[in-house]
Amino acid sequence: MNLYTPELVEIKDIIEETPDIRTLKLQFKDPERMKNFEFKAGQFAEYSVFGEGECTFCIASSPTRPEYLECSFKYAGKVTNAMTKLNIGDTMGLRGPYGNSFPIEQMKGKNVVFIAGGIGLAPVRCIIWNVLDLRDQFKDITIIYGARTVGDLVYKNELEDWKQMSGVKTVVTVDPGGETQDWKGEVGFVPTIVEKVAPASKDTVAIICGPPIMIKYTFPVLEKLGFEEENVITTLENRMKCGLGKCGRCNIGSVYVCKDGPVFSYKELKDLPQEY
Amino acid sequence: MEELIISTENFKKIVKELQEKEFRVIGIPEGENKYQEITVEKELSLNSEAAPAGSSFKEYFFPKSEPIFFYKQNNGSVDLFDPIEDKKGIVVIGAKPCDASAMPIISKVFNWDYKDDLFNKRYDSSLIIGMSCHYKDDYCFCVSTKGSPENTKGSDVFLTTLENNYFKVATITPKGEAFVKEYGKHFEKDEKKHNPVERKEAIPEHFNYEKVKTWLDNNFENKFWDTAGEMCLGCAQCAFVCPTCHCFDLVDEQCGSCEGRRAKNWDACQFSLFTKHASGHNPRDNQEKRYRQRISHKFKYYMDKFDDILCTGCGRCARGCPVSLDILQVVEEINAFAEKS
Amino acid sequence: MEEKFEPKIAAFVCNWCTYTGADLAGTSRLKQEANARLIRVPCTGRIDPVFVIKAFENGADGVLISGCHPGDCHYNAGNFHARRRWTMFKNLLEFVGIDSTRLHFSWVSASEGKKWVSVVDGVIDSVRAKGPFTQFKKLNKEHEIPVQTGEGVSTK
Amino acid sequence: MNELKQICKDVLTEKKARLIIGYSEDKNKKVKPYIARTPEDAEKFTFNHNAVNNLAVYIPRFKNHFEGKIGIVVKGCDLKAVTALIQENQVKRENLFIIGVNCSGVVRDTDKDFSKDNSQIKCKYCQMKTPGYFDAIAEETIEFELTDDDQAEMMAKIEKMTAEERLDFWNAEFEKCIKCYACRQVCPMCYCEQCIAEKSTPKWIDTSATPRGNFAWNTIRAFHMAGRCIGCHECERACPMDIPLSLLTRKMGMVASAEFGYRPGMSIDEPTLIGSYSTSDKEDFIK
Repeated sequence: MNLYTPELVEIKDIIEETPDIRTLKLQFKDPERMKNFEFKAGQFAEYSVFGEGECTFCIASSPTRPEYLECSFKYAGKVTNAMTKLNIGDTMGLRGPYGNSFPIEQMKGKNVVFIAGGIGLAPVRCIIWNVLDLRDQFKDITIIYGARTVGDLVYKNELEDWKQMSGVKTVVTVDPGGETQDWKGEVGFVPTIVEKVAPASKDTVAIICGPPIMIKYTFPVLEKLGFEEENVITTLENRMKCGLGKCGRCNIGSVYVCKDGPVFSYKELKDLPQEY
Repeated sequence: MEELIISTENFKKIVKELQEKEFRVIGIPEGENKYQEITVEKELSLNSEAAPAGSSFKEYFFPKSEPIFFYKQNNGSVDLFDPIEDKKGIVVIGAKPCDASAMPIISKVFNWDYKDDLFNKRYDSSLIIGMSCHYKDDYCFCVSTKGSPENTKGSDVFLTTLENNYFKVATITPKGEAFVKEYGKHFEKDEKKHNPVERKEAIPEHFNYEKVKTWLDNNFENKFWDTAGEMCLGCAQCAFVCPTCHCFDLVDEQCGSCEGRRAKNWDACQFSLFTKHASGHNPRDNQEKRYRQRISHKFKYYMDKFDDILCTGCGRCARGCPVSLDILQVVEEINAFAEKS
Repeated sequence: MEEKFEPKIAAFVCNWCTYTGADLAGTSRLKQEANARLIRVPCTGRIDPVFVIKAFENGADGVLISGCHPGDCHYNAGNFHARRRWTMFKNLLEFVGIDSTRLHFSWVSASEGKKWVSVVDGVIDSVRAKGPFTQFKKLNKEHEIPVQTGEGVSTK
Repeated sequence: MNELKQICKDVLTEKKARLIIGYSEDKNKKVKPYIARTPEDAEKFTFNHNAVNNLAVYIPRFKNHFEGKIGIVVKGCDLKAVTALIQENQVKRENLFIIGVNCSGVVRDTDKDFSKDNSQIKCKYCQMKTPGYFDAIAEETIEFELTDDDQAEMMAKIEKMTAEERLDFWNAEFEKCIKCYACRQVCPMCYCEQCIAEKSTPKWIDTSATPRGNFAWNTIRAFHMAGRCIGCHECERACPMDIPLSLLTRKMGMVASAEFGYRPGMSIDEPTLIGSYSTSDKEDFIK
């Protein structure tokens, strides 16, 4: 056992979110470990498929629901494709939690705006449930989520739950051309919808995650709405291997994304060299 | 502690005793230019005039490929097995200051926050006997990276060359003292007052690392980078022979259909796929950006994070480079820019 | 009785001729040793020399590559390209130390069930005479699970 | 040497090429590849016995059909690599401004001076002291005495070994490999965007520098040089662990010329060996 050896987890449930996105419900094989496994929303873990390798995803479930660990992933590389062949009851490896987390303490007592695009909803979902489980400690909450097409929307049933919740304004959009006949939600790219919803920026924290193009066009919108750069927070997706600051792969300038991130404020991101 | 000296012959006796006590003795044998395990037929030679070896001895602490665990599938579940630990302690004899001083530098990254026990198991139980250096060529610049030909950093025992191949013994760390005490019978007092062998030529100061760092602090977008690494072909020879480069890759390898291992291998930021995402996006998509990363990591990022230069000025990467891309000349150019501004 | 060495043969066979030839040998109940594991590929032109090395890495003692006779190729030129490629690769492997007792090539058409049986038996005998390829299997030593015996490491 | 500089300056001033890949000498007298984009840059060009690099390796990276021609300084042997790249449709002849150089032999060990014992083996067989075709030519050849071919007797020694001895010999050599891929990056014929060694689904060649991974890598690299390697010996020169790599590629060259009478990089429009076939190829080894 050394620091790179993963712990064994078992797949308890598999949810096919979209044709190329899947959510796994994982449980440590050692029930003792399951009880004392603590993590904060925003931290990531290294998921191993033995014989294929490891891949890096945030833990998509909230720390307030410790019975399971969930992770959602898109079929992209070698390990994720191997994960599509796993079924319920199979064994995987998990190493973590690593990295820093969303600043939930400073967010308390403020309004919170969640903006996500496509699979980017996974890293934001853990903080959404975390906030909703401590609902009274926050002012009003807005969730703006967009995907390319209706079929690409992730956590469909949870989106419905959030819509029914009082005190939570949920706006779901699809890119133009992605809507179906009976689609009742918004149609438009996420930045335009954020402009349309125009959440109040006073005393508000915005958490944003999605494809780089969406982030690039949403930051100026938030600036126009009056959000300060420290209050706009994102989680960065960089190539990682060890996840604990040794293998020298995930650096942006002097910062290791796996140790000083993956959660950064927009202000911190602007000081970093533009190499991510 | 009274001045102690030792002759090369006595050192060979120590080597035999060490090997009997299950130590792996690493050194540069007669007529060769590579650190390797000293055996009966490969006699140890302590020649301080020799050029730095082709590659450093980091591979004995941070191997080019080492197993992390072995796995075996059995009907749905997986069993993990630990690799066999190499119980033998490592003793490096005759390490040049530019190689020995690299060990504490990389020990910092392997020991901040999480402890890399694969590295520590070898490094903590090891002993490094450094030796003063009398070599100089156009690629040596240890003096500019907080080092010098008599730098004792990283050595437990340090030998200074005296005439008719005697060595003055200086113990640097408690481990060194324990070693000299344990093998005391091979050391003698310096009655005949051998005088030390002088260096023929001092190594000049090529650049000031503080100025280089300040230039690197705010010149990330400088167009100097478009041509500095232009000729680099993206092989990893410079990183793999370098005593301070420590980046690695974790990769799974199958052996048969249901068994295999996960290995920790050497990797390098010069490779094109080092930072490539599964989505295809690559933050460093050309060789110029990768070469900027190499220089910045050595002369800025590592100082920001660990307050150490990730380079000991041994010049190996420049000597071996297939396209003679000389790190010293690149850093000297940066130093010139820094002095101008 | 000392356990007789049973060679493991990896046979890369082309789907249109040799595979059907082997099928014919089976349907006509021809007696044949079962050491050859057939790997069906669309054409011999698809066989990449890295397959051969992977076969040896995974424990094969011998490799047989067989396909359509020149001119019969379903894709017209697959076996011509393959022939040229094999000439180069056969010589390289011999130069590196895997000689022609372990690497065999043959043309077997869909109607030559008997020839397939004699080719396979010939390969098996040649490899059996040569014995297990322990020299190559030693390359796997760093990938095999070390057995935690008291005195040192002995792989399974 | 100033004749070469003059030619390059004219090419750059008259915009016949947007850049020229050539050799320059640094303050340690080490000759290395260098790119000139303006006539002033061309001042640094040089050529002597130390110009060992095969500059054709930079063509796939700097070629760009839209921005126009690129110039390249070539010795006779380097030109064979350029020809082989043209044969394999990596670059068009009209997109290259070829500045030939009459070569009088290059060193084997760049730290020592050029002499009988310190010259490349390829120079011994060189019939192309003047490059076969070019757009401009510089330098004059000076006759020189050649080293004896110590590789030939090494090849003979290996051929005489039994299969087991050969496998042991090569496994001992491949054991030293540290997978730095200098042999691949320095080779002009290795221009694949993603090398087979970097393919991960499935993992054909292990990335670990273990005996198994090293054997597969070095054997497959040598095979991918079958009928393509023009014998510039850069792979062996670049290898930090001094593995005799050019023995493998030389074997491939010998088999290509013995079996098919084919020599790579000799003429632009000749079809490549592995890319073509003939119905009358020998097949004595096929049962």
